[in-house]
Amino acid sequence: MSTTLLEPGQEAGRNYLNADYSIRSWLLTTDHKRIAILYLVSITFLFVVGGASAGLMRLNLMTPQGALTSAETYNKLFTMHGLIMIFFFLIPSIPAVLGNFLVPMMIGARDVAFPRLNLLSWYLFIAGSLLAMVSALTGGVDTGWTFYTPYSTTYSNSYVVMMAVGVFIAGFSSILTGMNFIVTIHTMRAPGLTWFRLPLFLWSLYATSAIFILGTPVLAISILLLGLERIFGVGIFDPKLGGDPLLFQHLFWFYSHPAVYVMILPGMGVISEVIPCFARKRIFGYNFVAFSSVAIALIGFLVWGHHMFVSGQSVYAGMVFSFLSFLVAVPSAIKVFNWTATLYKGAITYHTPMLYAFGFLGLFTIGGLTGLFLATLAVDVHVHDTYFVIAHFHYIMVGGAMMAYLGAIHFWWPKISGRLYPDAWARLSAVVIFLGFNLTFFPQFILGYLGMPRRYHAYPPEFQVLHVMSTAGSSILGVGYLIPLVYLLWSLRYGRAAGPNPWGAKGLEWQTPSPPPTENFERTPVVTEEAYAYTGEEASVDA
Amino acid sequence: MVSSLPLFPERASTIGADVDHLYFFLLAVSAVFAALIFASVFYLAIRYRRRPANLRAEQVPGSLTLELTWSLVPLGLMMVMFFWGADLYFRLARPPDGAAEIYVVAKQWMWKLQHPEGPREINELHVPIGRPIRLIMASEDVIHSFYVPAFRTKQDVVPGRYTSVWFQATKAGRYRLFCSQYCGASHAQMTGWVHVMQPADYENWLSGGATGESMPAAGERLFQRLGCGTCHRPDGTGRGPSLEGVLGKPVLLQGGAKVLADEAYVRESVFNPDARIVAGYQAVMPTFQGQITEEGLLQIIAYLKSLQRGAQP
Amino acid sequence: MTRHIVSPKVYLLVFAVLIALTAATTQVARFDFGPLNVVAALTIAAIKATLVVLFFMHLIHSSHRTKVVLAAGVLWLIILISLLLSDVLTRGWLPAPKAW
Amino acid sequence: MPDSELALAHHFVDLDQQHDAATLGMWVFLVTEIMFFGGLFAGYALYRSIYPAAFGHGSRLCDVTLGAINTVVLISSSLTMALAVRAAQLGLRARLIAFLAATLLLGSLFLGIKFLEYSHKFHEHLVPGAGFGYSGPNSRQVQLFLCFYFGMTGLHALHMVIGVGVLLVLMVLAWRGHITPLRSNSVEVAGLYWHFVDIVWIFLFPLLYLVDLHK
Repeated sequence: MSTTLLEPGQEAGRNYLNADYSIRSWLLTTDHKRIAILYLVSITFLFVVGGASAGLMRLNLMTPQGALTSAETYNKLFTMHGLIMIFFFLIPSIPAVLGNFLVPMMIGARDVAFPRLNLLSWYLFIAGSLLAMVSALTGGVDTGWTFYTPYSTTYSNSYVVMMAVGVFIAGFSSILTGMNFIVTIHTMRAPGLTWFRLPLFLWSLYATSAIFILGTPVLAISILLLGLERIFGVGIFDPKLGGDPLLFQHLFWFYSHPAVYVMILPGMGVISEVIPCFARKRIFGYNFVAFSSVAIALIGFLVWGHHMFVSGQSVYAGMVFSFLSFLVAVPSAIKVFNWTATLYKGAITYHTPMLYAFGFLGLFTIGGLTGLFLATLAVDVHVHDTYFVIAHFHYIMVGGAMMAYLGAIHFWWPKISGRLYPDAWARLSAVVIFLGFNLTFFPQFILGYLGMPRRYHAYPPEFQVLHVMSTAGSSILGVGYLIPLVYLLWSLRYGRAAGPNPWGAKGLEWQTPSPPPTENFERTPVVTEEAYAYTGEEASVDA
Repeated sequence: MVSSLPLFPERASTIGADVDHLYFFLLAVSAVFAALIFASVFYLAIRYRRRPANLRAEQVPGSLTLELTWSLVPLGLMMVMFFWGADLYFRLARPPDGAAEIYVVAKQWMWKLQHPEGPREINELHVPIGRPIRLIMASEDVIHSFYVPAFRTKQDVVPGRYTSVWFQATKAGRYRLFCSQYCGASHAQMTGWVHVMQPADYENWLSGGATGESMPAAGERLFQRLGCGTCHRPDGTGRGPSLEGVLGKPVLLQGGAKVLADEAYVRESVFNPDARIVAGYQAVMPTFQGQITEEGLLQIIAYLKSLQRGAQP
Repeated sequence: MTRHIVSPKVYLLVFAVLIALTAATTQVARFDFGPLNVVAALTIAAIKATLVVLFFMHLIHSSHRTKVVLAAGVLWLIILISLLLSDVLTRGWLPAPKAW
Repeated sequence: MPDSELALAHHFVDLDQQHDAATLGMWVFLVTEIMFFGGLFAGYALYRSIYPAAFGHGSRLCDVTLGAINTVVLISSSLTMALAVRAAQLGLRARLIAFLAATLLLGSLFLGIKFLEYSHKFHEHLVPGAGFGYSGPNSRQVQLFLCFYFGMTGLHALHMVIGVGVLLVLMVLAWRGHITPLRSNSVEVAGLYWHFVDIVWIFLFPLLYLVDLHK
């Protein structure tokens, strides 16, 4: 691992980073690559805030009586952790950072279809997160990220409306991103780049954008109705005035379940890019993996009722939603099997992105299988709203989406920054994160079936040992996440120069210099071969 | 002080065994598939790692049969999970006939339980072994959820309507009761105990303690105080229909519709009387929203049920 | 792609039909068909909406892709409302025990 | 610099690609609008199926004639908008400005009538919230109907106001001659938006005004 500075001659020529150093050129940019960097910086900060609130929660749960924080503070912490991590980190993470950076480059275009709307999307995101942070700092919200009525509309006396407006605005940020990607992928592909030669990362982003377009507006209207109900008390969700609290749950989950597919689908897209590259193999069953992304996005809209099996929803509706929830599991299974089959007869190297991909395969499998427990009506009655659910969705979101996000950052970092990071440190942090994660969340499956309810700031003493294990795991996980922050920033200054294609990967984005010029391609490239057309002996940086 | 490390919850209800068997089936299927994937990933990652003897990857064509097998086999297994879970859920949702009824009122951060025979309890519930118990639950403010892990049952208590859950205890002992739907500041303190007792002990407990007035009696007293009897005369000649023997039977409405008179119908008729008008009567009844507490309405319902069996309270 | 220029006569014809349908839906509502009233009102409104989309918004001359996008929007609205109503309308169906 | 160079944004390959992107972008935006209004329609459907009688009483509080007039006004504004788009594509500047003005006028007329209806309901204390004074049966459910009445027509009126603003901008652009046959995407896209807002009203009119005319 050389730490010599870049020789002056080697400094990359004019590129999107050194094109203009003024603040104004960054804050008013319409270059999709710079907007991606703006998103990268803002969501990293928000991840630290969300992670800190999780750390405090875990520390509070070290003792059965929850001695660290009061009940109100704990309720505000878990609400903050949920809201920040979902709306302000996970949903924008891969689409807004890597999607913005890579979609135009992967299809041979100079920029997304509506560059100005892309910048507006970032400003809406910043406005939304500022509102969320202000409402947190001035008093916090204690309704949970789900805002269930009538507590959120009538009984909670915290800054619900300010936070709701923040989430409302951030919703439009993802609508604009979704619009941009759909139009870009439809109308701006390079000649020769047919739909079935598209990288699978773009298939997954296309499916994610469909969810943004079809789902986010319903979240916007339910948050709007929540605000109106809380301000005017007119009875839309208030049972004393004839309203039905379940209407809010239906409208909320209509978006919020597809939102979990928004968080995992881009991650799946990343894994479909990383595994073929480091196994030097064409993806196994390209069509099946591509259509699985679309199938997950579409069927994902039919299953939201499995969040409401015990909430007073009718028995028959519960059966319909349970059946459909099992259908949505099939495409995910197809993807996992296809990734595993891609490894067969490969020439596999264990670079960091590949380690994150292996981690994803294992943890996403556990997450997906435990999802079946929650789709099974009778078992969900017992484990609903317990730590079993917490463990399930953390295995998907942290074990799956977060691992894929880190894998993606490490895979495309040379292209984004033009520098290579120290691979030994990177592999170490991947292993630390994997171990810390499992120690944190596996005990929670056991806690869940034991009956430990979620959102409890104090709990019966018999659950203490499992909670202490989980807290220990969370501190290891916290440290694991800090290490990449250090060496990636370090690599900006001292990292070795990465050539155009350090991993020997296929894809148009690797045919540009690293970091790429502002216009990506001098001439629009022409695509002649399939996606992942690996011959098997492409050389990688340290081959 | 590390008290204990339980890894599996106690089981104290008839349905609990069935739920656990389904849980073990799910665990088994998951373990098999997880092992299959972990093993194949490990093997392939090590067997086909890049090393001098294996510098070149060999491209492999896709295979439709493989794709179909690993879609249809999981789908088949999942259908087994679905039907097994749905059948159990249907049994969970439908209490057996002749279940003893206990009334539960949830309010921000406590459980108030009333036995028809009279005893009232806060955060405690005494029930006998061997008899199906049906809880009829109402909430005074936000959504709560009645959750007894040992019985493997859970049901949200939604304000504005009645929800019910049933169980039949099989093992004497003391089991934890949780509120599992977030309901505000002291959500974590809204817990309690379910005491399952032998039938004899239960009878002693029932008659022993200061039971106070039975629910039908309290219901009748409230019925008279609110002047319900002036319109709802037993012979049906008043401005309101007779309530003798109404509960549990279908009622003919204006416009020819028929609806079953259950607790929800009584609640709607008291809080929102104009919604459904009985055939042959006018919509003159004022709403009692805000004048009757949740407990009061449950007492009136118990009283109306006692008119059923003709047994004077 | 040449932009299709529609003659004003087509627009005026569609306009007339729309006005007629508005009058029709107002008249139909005056009779009591019970639940059929909602069906009639929504069908007429759907016909009017289709006319506006096909002619005023040029969907007839638009690409296949645009038609799929619009169809997806309408279908998702139907998914939201139908699955929501599937819960609401079947809440009371559970066979109550014949306890009393 | 020929007009086509002026029209082409830097990141597009040619004008057709730019036109495709603009129209597809607007249609995708209209899908988000369908789902945005869809949440309100879903709530309406739920409460109408639970409280049919109350929605009948509530609907009779709305003035059907004003509603019908508004529907005719909005449909005619759709006609003039369609003609405006045609004029823009043919480069007939005077006719474009005339039709844009007509659409603007009809849109403002619609908002005027809407304002009339709202003030009428204010005077009769029919606005949900503290000052609600409806004495008839099912008053709480009628208030719920009026919530959806004000929610849906209010959101629709907000979209009308945005539409009127867009029309003003287009008239200024047309006046200054910026809109030529090759650069008429903006008018075409505004047309799509305007027709969509008209379609929303086509559904709102029967659902809010014609629920129970036969009693």
